[in-house]
Amino acid sequence: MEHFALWLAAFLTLGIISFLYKDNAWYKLTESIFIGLSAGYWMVSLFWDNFYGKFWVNKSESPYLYVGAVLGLLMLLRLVPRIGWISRWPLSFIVGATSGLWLINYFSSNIMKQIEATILPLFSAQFGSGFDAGAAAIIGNLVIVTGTFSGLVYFFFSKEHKGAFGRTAKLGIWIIMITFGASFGYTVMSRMSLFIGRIDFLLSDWLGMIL
Amino acid sequence: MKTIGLFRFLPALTSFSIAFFIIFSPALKAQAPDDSLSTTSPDALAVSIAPPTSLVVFDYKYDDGEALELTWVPSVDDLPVVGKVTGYELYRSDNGGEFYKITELIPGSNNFRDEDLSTGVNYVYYIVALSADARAASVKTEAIQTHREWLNFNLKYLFLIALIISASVIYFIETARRGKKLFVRKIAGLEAVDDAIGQATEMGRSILFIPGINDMDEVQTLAAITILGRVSRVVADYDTKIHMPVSRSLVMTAARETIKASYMAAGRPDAYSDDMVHYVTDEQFGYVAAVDAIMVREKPATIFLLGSFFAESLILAETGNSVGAIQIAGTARPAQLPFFIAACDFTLIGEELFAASAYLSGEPKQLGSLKGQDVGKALAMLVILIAVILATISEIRPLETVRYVLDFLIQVFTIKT
Amino acid sequence: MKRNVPLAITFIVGAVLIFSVFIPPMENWGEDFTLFFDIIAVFAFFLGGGNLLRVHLTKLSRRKQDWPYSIVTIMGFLLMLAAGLFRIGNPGDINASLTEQGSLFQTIYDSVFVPLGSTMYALLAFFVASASYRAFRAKNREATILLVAAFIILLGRTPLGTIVTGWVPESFSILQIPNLAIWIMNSPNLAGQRAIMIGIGLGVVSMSLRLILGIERTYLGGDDK
Amino acid sequence: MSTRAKEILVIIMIVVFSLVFYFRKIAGGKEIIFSNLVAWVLIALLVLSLGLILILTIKGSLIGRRVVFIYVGIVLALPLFMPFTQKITISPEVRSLYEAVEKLPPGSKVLVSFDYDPPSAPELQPMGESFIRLCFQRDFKVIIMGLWPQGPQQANIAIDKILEDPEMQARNLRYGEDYVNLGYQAGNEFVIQRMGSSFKSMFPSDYRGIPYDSMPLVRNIRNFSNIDFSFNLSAGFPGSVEWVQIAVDRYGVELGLGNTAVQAPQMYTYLNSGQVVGLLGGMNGGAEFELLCDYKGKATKFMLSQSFSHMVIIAFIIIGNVAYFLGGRKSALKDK
Repeated sequence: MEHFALWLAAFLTLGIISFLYKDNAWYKLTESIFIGLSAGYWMVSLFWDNFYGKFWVNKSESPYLYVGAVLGLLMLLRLVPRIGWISRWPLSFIVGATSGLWLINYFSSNIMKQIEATILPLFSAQFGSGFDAGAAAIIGNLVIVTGTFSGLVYFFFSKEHKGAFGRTAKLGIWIIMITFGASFGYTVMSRMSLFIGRIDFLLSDWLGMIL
Repeated sequence: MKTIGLFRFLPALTSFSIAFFIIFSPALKAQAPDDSLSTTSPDALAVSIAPPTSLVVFDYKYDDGEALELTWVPSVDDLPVVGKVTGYELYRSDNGGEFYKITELIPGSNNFRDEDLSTGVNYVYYIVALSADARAASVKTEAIQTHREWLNFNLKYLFLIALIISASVIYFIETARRGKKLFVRKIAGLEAVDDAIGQATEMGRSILFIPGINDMDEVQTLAAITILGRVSRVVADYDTKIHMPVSRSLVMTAARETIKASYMAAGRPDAYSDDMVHYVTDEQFGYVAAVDAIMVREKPATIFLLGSFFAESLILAETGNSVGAIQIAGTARPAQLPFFIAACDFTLIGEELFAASAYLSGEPKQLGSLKGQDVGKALAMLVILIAVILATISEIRPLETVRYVLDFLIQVFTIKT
Repeated sequence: MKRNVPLAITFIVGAVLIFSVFIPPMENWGEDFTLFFDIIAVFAFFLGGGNLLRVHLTKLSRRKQDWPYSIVTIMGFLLMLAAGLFRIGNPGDINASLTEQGSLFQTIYDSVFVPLGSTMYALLAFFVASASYRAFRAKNREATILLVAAFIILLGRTPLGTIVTGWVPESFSILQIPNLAIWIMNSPNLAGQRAIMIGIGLGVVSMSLRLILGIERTYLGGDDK
Repeated sequence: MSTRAKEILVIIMIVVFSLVFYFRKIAGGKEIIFSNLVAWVLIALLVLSLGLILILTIKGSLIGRRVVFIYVGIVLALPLFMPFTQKITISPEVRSLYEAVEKLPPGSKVLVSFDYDPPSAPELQPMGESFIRLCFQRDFKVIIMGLWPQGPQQANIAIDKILEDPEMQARNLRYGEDYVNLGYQAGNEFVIQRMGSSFKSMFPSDYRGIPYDSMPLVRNIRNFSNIDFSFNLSAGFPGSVEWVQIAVDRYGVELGLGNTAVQAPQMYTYLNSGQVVGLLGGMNGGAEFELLCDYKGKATKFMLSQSFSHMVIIAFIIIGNVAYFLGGRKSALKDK
């Protein structure tokens, strides 16, 4: 059994990797296994965690949960062509609730908090002296403030990017490009270690070529 | 085009909220814990550690009458690292009943918020300091009840600023609806949509639309669905094939509804089929495995990757790139944007994703909302500018008025919980 | 009826949830919504799972290209349902924990899901490389900036970075590549992130308002009154 | 030979190859290490072939993405067989961690928290192995726990690996006396908080169900005041930040950290303020620590792969730019 599990895992691992060469029968088989099993897995989890765990167990204690169940049943009316349009009701419920809920959430976490964090002094005695500490901190704060400012200018929709405004917007997109370049370069290492982990499985756990 | 009736509620809604705010504004001042009820006296028992003192209980402000706040001065034997106190136990009695332990606390703690209480019950507390071999109890507090508030004044600035920005969005929607022309700059990724679909039509290949891997309770998915509405309208006009594998059942339902609507609006309801949208699996990488395969097998001419993406962003975008498709991507997840920038032809960065459907619709009132957003940006920039200048001044020369204004600004943008 | 009722539902639910944040007796309504949502999602899965079966059964019955793989998918789906819903292959009975060690459900998860998921994830190592090769080219000023930032960070993470700028004196240590990489992460990178995040916040506010007010209603079917 | 035939040949080769090595493993075959000569020849070939690609690119023929893939695969796998290790300079934060552990007297009780799951294992597992190994070498008592469900499993993998070593077997380490694995406890940072008053309240039994009080090692350990040193391996939340804020700031625990490369930069503030005694960041950190412990573990090996892959990516970026500038800056640079 242990041998079988090891070979199965290796078979599936190589099947996925083979996609890098091209789409092939091995990958198709692996993919079909993955889709079938995972869809089943999620259905089971949804049923036990959400329907049983959140609704069935608590329904007598919190009768308002029936609202959710009724909306869910209305969703199934799609299967009846003549009154299928009723399924738009739960849909519009979800759209309304998602919009309402996230409006304030994003407002506080993305707007208020970020503005608060950008209120920085451009100079402070605490920065220390010397080029390495003092200047780096002053330049750092200056970059954060002007970068955030010009980045916002870039996102302006209702004003053409011309003249001084256009130049600020240009600075903004440069700052954003530095952000993207930096985050990209930063993640390379962890992506590489992901595959090192798989190689380690194949060469060490499976074939015992390395320790 | 006539607007719907609901829209007329708006002015009323706005004035209602303002009135709400003004009427209750006297309560703004009543923030101090004015109903503190107890004082202290040294504990009578002789023990090897000193008890906590000054235990005070007061109603937690702005809740549904569910919480009380307790503060105390820790035992004098409670010192970091060398202190004798190993922790605290907090006891409570409900309506004169027996005292029971409600929580254990770590050394150095001096406050606790007792939650899940009910209104109309008298609560009494005391706290015990623990050491390895001794206990020392504080005096009991006097009985207190929780109080229910109807408005949360901790969030008054959040409310005010949200109101200003929402009002500006609505104002510009109204202005545009009345026919005032508003300028909106070009967004490259969206200008390309028509061409990209056109090219797919010419080549006789399909369009792949991936709405992210989150469900309908994520705003980015909503944004993707609204964009789908515009894209599928063009698709219906051009009679191109659209293919949309999804990873959530609800997204499948919403997407079908959306595409169907577009085909109807284009006057070709018969050309629509439910098979355009199909469910694959909820599992993140299982879905990715399937979509990658679809890209390679179908070789779509155009791929839209719009919505909420995680690590799969680059797997999908690179595979799409390798089959030579024109890719238009967009997400509001900053960590994934670099990968789209690297592998796609056009990328909608954050805010542009949410603006896309308004932009593509070309309807004045939709475009008006974009102008409203800009007011928000201008406001944010103004605040940053003023506050940074003030912060710098007060670092160089501590002036009281500057400090005062700065503290106020910081307070406005700090959200209390 | 077909259009106005949904619009009204969206408006009322959205507006109520916005205001509930400010009204303590209603502050938990948002959480209740997520409960409703979870329950609706279960019902919706009958549509999704049903669709999956339908797609593959059609493929099978019409002997479309690659139809044998559809058998695998359908079998896998049914196997998981049997193991999960009816607890087949679980050492305990129907009441035993689903994820109990040694149960068929958990065994499949450990020996099939984990290698599949982590290998798919690990493909990123290759795609990161091919994307860097193709995209990091100094095509224009923006691309050059992107390239330089990525290059410095990459160098800062290899021994090469230390060697290249090791000669820079300590008082200018910020110019040594590993330190410069940290500075880029903490300053310009942060600024860009903030601008993007504030923009996203405003975008969400504006789009949510359009949806709640019924200006944006492409998701609701057309004009079939 | 047709493509089809070649493909079948490759698959047959893979099957034969894997069968051969699998039976070799079962028969007790040892690890494979190239000789110095072979390794240098391979590196030379690698560099030469990259140079060739550069020349080809200059001449105007671009390489496709599959070539890039092959290079990534090769540079990630080959270094694992190479006899030499990368020259590693030890950074101060790694040295200070090692020195803090060195100072502890034999018999010290060390708490190790495994707060990560398998995807982060390539980076963190080697750290866990070398740290626990060092503890055993110095006769410390090791108490293992996890704030992530899969953490304690990773710890068991590490312990099994360590105990394979004859040197460690000779020490005759006993479960319950020399080391214990308390298992996983749900509750994130609150677990640490409650452990401040009582370990037992959070871990009434170990991961196998052995009661806390029946294990001689922990029987007398009440809370953090009985612990001499703590080490936390973390890949996110809950993890290092929570350990610093609660265990260090409130209970004065002496703490060392092992972090993924992505998370490590955020920890420098704690290092500078002295809240943590040392930090191992990413594979570099793990490799540096292995060097100090005089133990050639996986981090040292993986490190070589890591650096090779970065170099190759940098090389391909350069090749890409050469292609772009020499190709008359044509925009049509799509592969295939």
